[in-house]
Amino acid sequence: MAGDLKKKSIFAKLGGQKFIVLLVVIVLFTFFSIASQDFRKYTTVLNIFDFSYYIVLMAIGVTFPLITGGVDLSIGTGLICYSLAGGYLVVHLGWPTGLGLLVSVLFGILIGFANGVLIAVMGLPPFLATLCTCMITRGLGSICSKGFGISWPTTGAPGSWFRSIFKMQIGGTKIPIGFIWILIIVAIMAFVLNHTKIGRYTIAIGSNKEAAVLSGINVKFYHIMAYVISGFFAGLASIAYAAVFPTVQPGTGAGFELEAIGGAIIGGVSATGGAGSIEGTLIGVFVICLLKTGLPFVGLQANWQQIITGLVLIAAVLVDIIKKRREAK
Amino acid sequence: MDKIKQNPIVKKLGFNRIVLVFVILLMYTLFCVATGGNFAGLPRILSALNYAYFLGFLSLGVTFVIATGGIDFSIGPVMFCAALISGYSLTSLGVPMGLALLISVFVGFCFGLFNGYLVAYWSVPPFIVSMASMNIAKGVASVFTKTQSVSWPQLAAGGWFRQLVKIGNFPVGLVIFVLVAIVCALLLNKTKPGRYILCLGSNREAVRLSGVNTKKWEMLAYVICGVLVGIAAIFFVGAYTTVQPGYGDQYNNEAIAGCVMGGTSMAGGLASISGTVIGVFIIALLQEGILALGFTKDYQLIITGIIVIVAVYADVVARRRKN
Amino acid sequence: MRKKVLATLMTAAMAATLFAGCGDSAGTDTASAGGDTATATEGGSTEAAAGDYKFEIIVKSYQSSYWQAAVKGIEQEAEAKGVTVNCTGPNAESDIADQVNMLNNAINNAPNGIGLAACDQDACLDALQAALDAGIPVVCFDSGIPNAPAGSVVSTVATDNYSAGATAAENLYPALKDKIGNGQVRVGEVNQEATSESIINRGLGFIDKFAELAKADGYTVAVIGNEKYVNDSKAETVAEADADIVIEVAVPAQTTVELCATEASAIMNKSDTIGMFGSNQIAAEGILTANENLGVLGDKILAAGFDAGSVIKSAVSSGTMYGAVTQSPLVMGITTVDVLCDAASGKSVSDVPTDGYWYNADNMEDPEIAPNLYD
Amino acid sequence: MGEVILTMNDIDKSFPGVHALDHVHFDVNRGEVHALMGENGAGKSTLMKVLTGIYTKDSGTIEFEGKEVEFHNAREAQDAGVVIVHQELNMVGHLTVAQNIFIGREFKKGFRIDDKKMNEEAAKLFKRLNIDIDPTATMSDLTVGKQQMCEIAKAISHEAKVIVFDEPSAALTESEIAELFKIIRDLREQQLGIVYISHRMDEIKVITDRVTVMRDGGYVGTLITKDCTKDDIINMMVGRVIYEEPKTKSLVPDDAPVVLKVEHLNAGKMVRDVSFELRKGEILGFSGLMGAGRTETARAIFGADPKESGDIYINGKKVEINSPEDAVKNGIGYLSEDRKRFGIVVQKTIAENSTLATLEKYMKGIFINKKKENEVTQKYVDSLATKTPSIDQLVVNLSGGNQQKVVIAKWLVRDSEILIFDEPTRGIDVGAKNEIYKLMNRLAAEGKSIIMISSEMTEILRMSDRIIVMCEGKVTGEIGIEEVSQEKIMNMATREIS
Repeated sequence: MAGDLKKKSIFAKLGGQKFIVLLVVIVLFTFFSIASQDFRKYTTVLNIFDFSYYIVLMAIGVTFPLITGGVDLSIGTGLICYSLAGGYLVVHLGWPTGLGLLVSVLFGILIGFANGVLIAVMGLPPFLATLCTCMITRGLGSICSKGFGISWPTTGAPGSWFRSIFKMQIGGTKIPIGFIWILIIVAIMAFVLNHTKIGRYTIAIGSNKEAAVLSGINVKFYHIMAYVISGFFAGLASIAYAAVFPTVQPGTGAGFELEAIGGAIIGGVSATGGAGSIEGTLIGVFVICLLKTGLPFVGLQANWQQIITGLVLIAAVLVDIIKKRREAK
Repeated sequence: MDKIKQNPIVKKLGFNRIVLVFVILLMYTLFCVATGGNFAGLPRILSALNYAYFLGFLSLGVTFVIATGGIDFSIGPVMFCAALISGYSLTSLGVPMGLALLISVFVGFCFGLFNGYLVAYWSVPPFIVSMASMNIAKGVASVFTKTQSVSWPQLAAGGWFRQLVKIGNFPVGLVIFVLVAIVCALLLNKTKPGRYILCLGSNREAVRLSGVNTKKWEMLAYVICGVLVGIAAIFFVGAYTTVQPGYGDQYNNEAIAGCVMGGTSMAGGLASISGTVIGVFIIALLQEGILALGFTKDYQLIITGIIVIVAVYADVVARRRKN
Repeated sequence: MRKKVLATLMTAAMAATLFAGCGDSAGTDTASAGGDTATATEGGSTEAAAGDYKFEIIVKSYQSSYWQAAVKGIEQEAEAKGVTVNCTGPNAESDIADQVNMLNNAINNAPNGIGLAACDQDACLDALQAALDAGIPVVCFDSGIPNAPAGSVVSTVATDNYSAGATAAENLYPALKDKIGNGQVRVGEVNQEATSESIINRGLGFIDKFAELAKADGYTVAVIGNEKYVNDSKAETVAEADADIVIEVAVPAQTTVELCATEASAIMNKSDTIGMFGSNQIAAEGILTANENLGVLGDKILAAGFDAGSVIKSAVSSGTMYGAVTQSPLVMGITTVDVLCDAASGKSVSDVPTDGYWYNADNMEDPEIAPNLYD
Repeated sequence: MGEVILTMNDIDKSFPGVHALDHVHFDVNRGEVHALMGENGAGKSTLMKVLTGIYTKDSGTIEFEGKEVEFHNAREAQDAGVVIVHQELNMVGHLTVAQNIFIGREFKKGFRIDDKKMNEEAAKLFKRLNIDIDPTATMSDLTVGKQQMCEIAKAISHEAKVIVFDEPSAALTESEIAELFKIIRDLREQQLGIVYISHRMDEIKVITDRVTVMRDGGYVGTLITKDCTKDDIINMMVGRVIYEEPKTKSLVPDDAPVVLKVEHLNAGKMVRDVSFELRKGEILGFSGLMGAGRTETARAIFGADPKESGDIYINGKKVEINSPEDAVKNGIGYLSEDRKRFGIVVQKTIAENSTLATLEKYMKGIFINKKKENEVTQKYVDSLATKTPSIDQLVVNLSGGNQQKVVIAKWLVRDSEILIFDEPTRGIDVGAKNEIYKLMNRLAAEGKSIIMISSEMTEILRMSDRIIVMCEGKVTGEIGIEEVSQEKIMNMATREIS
């Protein structure tokens, strides 16, 4: 009996949905490379990486609330809000860059904590609570910067060292070291998810909250932690955003969270909670980023990208649902 | 307090709704005092109503969806999509006005059908369907209009549909809105679809095991929502003329807020159309008042967010006490 | 049940205290404390001395530093003239409905005049009629409203965007001339949207002028990409395959810098691209963002921008960006207030065109240019 | 038998509308297995939940190892050494067996959870308990019985001084029960205090030292097991309640036609080749262990879950049932085991619930005919003697028995000929139980045909005309009421299927 259970299909061994999605990424990349000669360039890869950092970071963070069976919709407008707040201090009040970045991250953690309290302690439905903080951060961002767009110090200007966190120029070539950081962060967070209490209890809450309570786990604390992680990563993402783009505009950011959540779900995070992986999320986000960067190369206007992203998301969830229905039989 | 609540008249009208109406009056008085009397007067009210119409139809629509225990935050973008496709047909493809209005409702209907089908027949979680159809609505609208904004014609230039909003200073829109709200209330409380929608929101499995085709009725809730969103689009352009592709999400939150504030439970099963109507008026008044006090929209977003949190928390606490 | 009611009451009380609190503190965007409410109830009282004037100014948004400079000009001049101005604006240039509400609100505040930079030229028409009925003069700045009810807009203070766009083409074309003629070349244009009059005109001005100059040299031109621009362009075009020069117009799905950057990089990655034009601050910054990785600007591709701001300025001075057109938002702001004062005191006013200046690394320090290069 | 380790004195607990525990006394000694018995709803589980801090008591004291204690949550109780094996499985399906066993007290190496050590420890634990389960298997892949064994292993792995088993055997096969008893005896040797909650009289006699009986939330008395007979215990449990006379023979006429015939029904793992017949006016009992596939069979017949193959005949005519809608059209009604989840719409009124399956009959044009709806609701409230102040009462405010009557009314309004009662008296107080029994007999006498799924042996033995026993998704036996005995049923229910 015990022996039977060890027999997993080759498919499952390779990582299940993650594996398919990885194939999708490869297929997409190959397709774009064949379809457009301009796509096959080192600079394109650089671009894909550059534009993916903030989404990947948000997605890694939001994976935790998603696994608890919740969601965090406040990360998109939150990212802009944190970046505006930190940037305002640096640009207009002359704070050192490092301190500004720290404020961005702390702001993220604070909002994440607020989300956690609203959901875990006060019992609000996650998407509604975070919808409210989404509105609130959108307003706060504009107020922080007095409504003005903020240009963090540009490359070369004093205090612009943070821009080279994600991209270093060695000789004439630019090295996307940000991707190395991302890989390290993915490794760390995968470890956190699979081998630490925080991760273990995040899964337990999403899979069977009642059982977690009865096992004597401080469910409220770990539930809050899931949102704090999400907020923390939104804070990190705000740094990545500021480092890649010249200007942060208030009133934007709505929609970023959808790319992050979409990426996580495409990467195999169960839409109903309990299951998911950080590696999967990373791969899932790359599906979205590839589409976003690649479609203009094959002559499709930007608007098609939105339609295709929407359809891909539905397809990913349907595959999951159909698979589950088959298994149930 | 309990005594007041037991009063038959109060019971009939609903205690919460009475409180909410008082909140509106209180807010109005506060705004009038804070702006030195500047707030009183017809123009402000008309301006607030402009905002209340389209938001109201969105809220009415999403009330049906929330009653099933679901959620739809594609309503804003879908409203824009409906206004863009119909508006583009009108201004660039030469479709007559009447047909354009129908197209708007039809676009809403299609998205409702799409959302409802995926939620009801494929059990795709509503928030994912919302996310997807939000993207699709934005994309379809910009593909259709070639990424241009669309301005609907003025009254003088053949835009007779504007008379649906107001004739002179008479708020026709208010009459239509109230009539539609009454139809919605009857639909929700007095007919079979409404009964099933409310019951399945409360306990889907129990209703299904009573031999009711829950999928059909759940989908219907999304379709009703879609149609109302299509109508909302007409009132949006009636008041604000121009829509731009790629946007609309900012109205989701306010529409859902209006609905929740009015006492519709996010857990499903409990919904109040009159509550939604009052909730919408509170939001419209709030946005007008914040402007009149010289503040930016940002403060309105924050206050609305906080109010929704408080309203939902009150609902959560009330339910906890019941169980 | 009682708790629910209590919570509802709390909500009301909380909202009330918030307003009360707000009442004390000056609004973030109010230039001078708006303590004294205008006494005029119907229209602007023409007898009032300049010091008593109260104007409502509505900008498109605060997102780019262009508007920051304009607001600075307005506030400076208001202080100098001793008038009260109240500046507001929606969160983003796309929040058309919010701006209409703000305009209605401004009319209801019965100021002596309204300064308006309209996000959309059609959406404000009703409100302008209301302003006319209330006898409040409206001065449009930055963007005009061509179909405004007669008499409502007393003056338009704006750059001729079409010719400003053309200016960019006039300066960019000669620099690219050497590269044209040896097979097909591509010139990209990034417009943040296809909605507002000013952006559309800039884009079209550039396309038309560029095509005109090319034609004068005997080259054929094709315009591809966003259909709005392709269809509205007056340039004589040929099929894409036959053209010497392809002008490709890209419009992102939303007016955000990262989407502008994605669009820009797709064009700049093409091997035959020789020139780029970004028709406002966000689009120009998008081009610069894309170049962070591509590193093609200044050498393989020459780019022209629009507006200033620290990012574009440093790119122009370093030669990364070939040059840019700046308007003079500061002057525009000052002029707007002047015109408003004149209009409020009953003087007759007319349209005031403001200038667009071409600037590059060489002339940035010129006394004529430097004041218009805001951060 | 050692000294007293745990005493619960004068425990009182009320829920809205229910006096769940009425000044109950209970104690356990070291090295003792103490049975806690009572009918469903007698308050056994509630008492244990009060003990482990899941519920807060209204009054009374708990003394543990000579000191007064009050646990605020399961963790505190665990840490003190009081552990409960819950009746409902409380497993995190997405985690592995070992991860589940050590959840909340993982072995750690720095920040890292030491899964390797947890697997080893779990393997050791299983070896000691002589259970064959792979610690690295994912929990949701195991059978219900195996999951139950994990739950037990988890409880034992705590440094427990008192272990509460809440109906541990409900899902276990005979050999698993034997293993369980061995484990329990071991624990008793180690001087632990053990509380054993069960329905099965035989088990009580075999494994326990003392028996405490509860009834209607009150304490009835405590007996020494070896000094008392089964009947003593039953009398204490049943008390004042006079049940319907147990059936001694089938009341179905010999010529009664077959109304429902199921042939070779297959649906998932839990329904394998099920065939049976139901005759007019018959009460057909379905017996078996927890997880034997009875509910699944009922749901498959009713169209609530998809079925793979099999034919259903109603009154001799083959019917297609693919959804509850089809089933209801064919005159089948289903009363679920989980009333709150599947039976009633709690936040709605009695009237709204009563007409849920028949709304189209109560329409006037497009509007619901409220008057007609109220009339029919009132009719069934009267005839079923549902206790309620008015028919506009929300169902959530009714007691369990009256809620059940509302569900029955729903099907009677529909005029269903075939009724499936799945655990009809679960969570219903003893008095109301008898009313439900009476009602079922009345319905059968009126010619309705009833399938009754029940885990309560007494219920099966008293009510059925004929009994079908299931095990692991298969029908393993069919007995008439005349020749039935508890042993026979248990034999069939625990038959190992190879």
